Amino acid sequence: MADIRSLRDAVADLVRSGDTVAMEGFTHLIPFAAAHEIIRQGITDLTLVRMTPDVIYDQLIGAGLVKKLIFSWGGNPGVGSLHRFRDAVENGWPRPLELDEHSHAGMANRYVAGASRLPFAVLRGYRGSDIPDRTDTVSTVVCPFTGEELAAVRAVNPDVTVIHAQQADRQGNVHLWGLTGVQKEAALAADRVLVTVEEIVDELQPRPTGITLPSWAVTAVVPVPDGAHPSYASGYSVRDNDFYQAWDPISRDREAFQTWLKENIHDRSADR
Amino acid sequence: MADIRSLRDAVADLVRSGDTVAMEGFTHLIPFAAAHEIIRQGITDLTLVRMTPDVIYDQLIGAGLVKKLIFSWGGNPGVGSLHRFRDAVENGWPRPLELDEHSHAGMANRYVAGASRLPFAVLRGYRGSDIPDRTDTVSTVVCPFTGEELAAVRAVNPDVTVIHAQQADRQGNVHLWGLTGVQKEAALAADRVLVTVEEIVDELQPRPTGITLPSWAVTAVVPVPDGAHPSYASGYSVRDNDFYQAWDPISRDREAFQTWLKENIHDRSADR
Amino acid sequence: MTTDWTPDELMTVNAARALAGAGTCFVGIGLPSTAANLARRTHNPDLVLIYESGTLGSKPTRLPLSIGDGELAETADAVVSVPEIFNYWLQAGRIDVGFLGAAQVDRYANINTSVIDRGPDRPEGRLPGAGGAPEIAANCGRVLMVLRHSTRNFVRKLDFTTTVGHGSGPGDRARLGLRGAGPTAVLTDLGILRPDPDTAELVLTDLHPGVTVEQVREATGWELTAAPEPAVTEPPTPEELAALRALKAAGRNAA
Amino acid sequence: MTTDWTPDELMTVNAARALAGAGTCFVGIGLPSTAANLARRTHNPDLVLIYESGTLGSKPTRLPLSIGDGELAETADAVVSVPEIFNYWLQAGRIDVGFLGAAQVDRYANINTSVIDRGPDRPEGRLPGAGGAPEIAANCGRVLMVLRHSTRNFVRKLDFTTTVGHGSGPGDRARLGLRGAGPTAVLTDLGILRPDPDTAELVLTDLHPGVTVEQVREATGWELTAAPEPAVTEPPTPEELAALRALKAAGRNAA
Repeated sequence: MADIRSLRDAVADLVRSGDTVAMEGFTHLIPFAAAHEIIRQGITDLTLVRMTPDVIYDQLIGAGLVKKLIFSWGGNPGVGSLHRFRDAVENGWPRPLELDEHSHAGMANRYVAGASRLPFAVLRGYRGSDIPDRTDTVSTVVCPFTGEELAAVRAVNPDVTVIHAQQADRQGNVHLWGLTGVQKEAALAADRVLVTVEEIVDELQPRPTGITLPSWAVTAVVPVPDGAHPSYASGYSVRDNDFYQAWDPISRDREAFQTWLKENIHDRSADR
Repeated sequence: MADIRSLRDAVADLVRSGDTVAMEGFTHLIPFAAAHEIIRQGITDLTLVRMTPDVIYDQLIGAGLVKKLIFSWGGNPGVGSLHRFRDAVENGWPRPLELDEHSHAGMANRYVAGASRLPFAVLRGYRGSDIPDRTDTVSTVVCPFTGEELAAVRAVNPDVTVIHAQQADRQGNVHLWGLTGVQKEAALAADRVLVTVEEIVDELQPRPTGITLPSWAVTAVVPVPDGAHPSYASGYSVRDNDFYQAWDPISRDREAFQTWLKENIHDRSADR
Repeated sequence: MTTDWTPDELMTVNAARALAGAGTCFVGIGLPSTAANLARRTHNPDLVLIYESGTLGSKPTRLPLSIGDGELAETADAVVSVPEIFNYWLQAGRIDVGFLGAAQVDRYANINTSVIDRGPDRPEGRLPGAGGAPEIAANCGRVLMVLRHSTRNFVRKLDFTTTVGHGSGPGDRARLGLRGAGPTAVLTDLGILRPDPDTAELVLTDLHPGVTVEQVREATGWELTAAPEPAVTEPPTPEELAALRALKAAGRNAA
Repeated sequence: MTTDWTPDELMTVNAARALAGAGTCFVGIGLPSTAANLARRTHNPDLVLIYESGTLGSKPTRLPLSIGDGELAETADAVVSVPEIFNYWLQAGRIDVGFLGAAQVDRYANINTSVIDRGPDRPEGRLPGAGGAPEIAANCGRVLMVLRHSTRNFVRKLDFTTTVGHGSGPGDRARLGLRGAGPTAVLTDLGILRPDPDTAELVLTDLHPGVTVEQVREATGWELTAAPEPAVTEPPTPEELAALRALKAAGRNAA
């Protein structure tokens, strides 16, 4: 059963240095507040998993907490590059970043295999691409019925998955709606599941397109209003596109980034 | 794009003798009216696919239209045996019935592979069971990453899938909710998709737990109020448990069944 | 001995009791569903019921006749697709207890629900088939079984192995790569059988009030071993009986 | 020649026109999304837009900045999970047109969006990566590409093959087991390239008004073949321009 906890305690308990951590949310419901708490607590040597690293991982990478990134598209959506990500890959600053790079279809199926507790998933993918040359998590299998060769991707099973949702009830059942991306799979693939929510409600009202994660499939729930900002929570907020655009000059410059980090993360407490 | 048609025309056009036909609905939303129209039209030599054959396939089998059944649990839920199914298997009456028998997990994954247009799916299943000895659609694959051996099931891709839903709009977009079983997979695995609906509405209002099949993934939509009876359509009707119980004595007896078939199917037109 | 309960009620009450401490239960329809719902109504109100029709956390107020009754969905915490329930929830090993019925069971708690051998001159008798059982027994933390006791059901040799319990004895589950402990109790209308920790063979460990070891042996198709001093199960409490009868009455009225 | 449109507008208008007759389009963010939304606002109002964030039939009233903007979900016919969009819809071959951007493209319309070789003394330059492109190009009925024309983008040899267009020439797609026709047009700010039916090599078939073959050759990193008499694309109509500018303004205002 999920405990309802503070962000500080939940992150300290569930996320550990050296962990493989997935923080999912496809543009929508990205768990920024939890990432900021990881930065404040200096939890490091992380292997991060995410289809679209987005600004959230640019921040963690720039903070020097990440040793490896498993991903499929690393840009600032609608804006351009993730400069902290590029600086780490191209220049090893502030530390070298190992990559395990996939296509979206491959990453989605790695989570599906993880949630299904299968060691791999099968897809029509990667054919003719150079991607498999650079990873040991893409291979092939032969269909035992037709003889056709297909791509196989290795399951991903994070130590902990962090997601943001709109609501939980007091028992820790979680409800999210709108674009729900790959969150169900990412959560069910993990050993521990931390969910930040916009609010705790007395009774969940299932919504169209909504998915419910029952309390017994969640480790901890943390109320964090606006915890997805500058991403958004459908029904609660809109995407702060200005922030995504403002991130470009901040992240281009190491000093500007470090100033931003100090002022906006380290000097702010997680007391919400 | 889905055409909105009469039941008679849609069945005549989409379902052909010799076809592989899936009529899905896990207790809920079973497309009985469409099955009855198949019986009236005498469309025969069918290979029927369904996780739980239920009374709907007992009727088609008893009517002599079925040469093969692909399934995973063939009982009258909550009541007992499917006697027409048993009579066909045990005594070849009114014709022999070839079986391809699976577990639920295997059948569900056969549909998933079919919907994904993959030739097979992988699962942890069938280990130690005698089921694989009697079918050529269960095999094994070895994980290229871990060396673990897993079960593989062959994709099922029906010529036509028939389902019943609560609503469609005038463009042929289909919405169903409540227990949605394996209907999405069964529909997307098929070449042609026939959907009977409780009603045509001006605008679909997505419901919690609901799934939408867009018009361009559907071949024909047919308004058939109560077209799932004696099964049910959540929001429109309740399961006619009395009918399921009454079916037991009807189906036990060949003559009683044939009388039922004449009076309730052949002598009634599909003019709704 | 005069009792005011039936053997079936004894069976169901004891099956419900076997869910003490369970968090989540994958429920087969029929006797398992009755027992699991009774457990929710008595000692385990927080028990999470999972049905293969795709419902997580169903809280029906009456006994469902079928596994897909509307109330299972309407009262559930979540409704998911049938592929999802099997892949993400059952196969992933998230369910504590699988609760199964059976047509034939052997001394290692293997199950046949597929076909019956009716002798050389007659065609095989047809049973419903596997349903969810093979993967429920493979992937739950432990498995409970509930069925009526007779030599027709408790057989020396299965005509067909639909679902593996303990295979041919100790170590077989591990060899086959099956998760969990497998069947830990078989609840019947005469008593309770449990696998011997060393041999994995089902042993009579509990008798229902008024039942003798000899009666159970007569109803079992193999040389049933009994514990040296089988326990006697507690009679149903008035609360248990009242809850069971209310559940069944509500189910009938709804039908 | 005085024009009241920009090269980018020419590119986008022609990219939108390339969706004539298309039923369903898997839309990449950025230029492809602008073009696909313009097509819906002009000649193809019934075009079904599919975004990899999981929306089927999105009808946004303004240009989404990102692929997961809320309006894409709110206006969609259906919202599904990301695994589902890739497995059941894209991989299954249900989508008519895949619409992609690119960082580098070669003469066979193969795409690099992963890394740039910056010479022996410098580390590789990092691009965003594959995203959905490899499977979009593999599984759609046909593929359109839209990108600005320069020798930096149109290269003799890719530094990395992220996504296969026509491989190393005719027959390669079939050999690799790729569905569909692959790239059928590359829309740029200078004109349109299409694969030669015999060689699968991209050929300059259309020039935008006022652009010369020589200009295009100078902006292309290989010896570009031009059709004997390249067509000249129709100038944007006032309606097209108005619709495009309204879309872009609405997108900016919403941001």
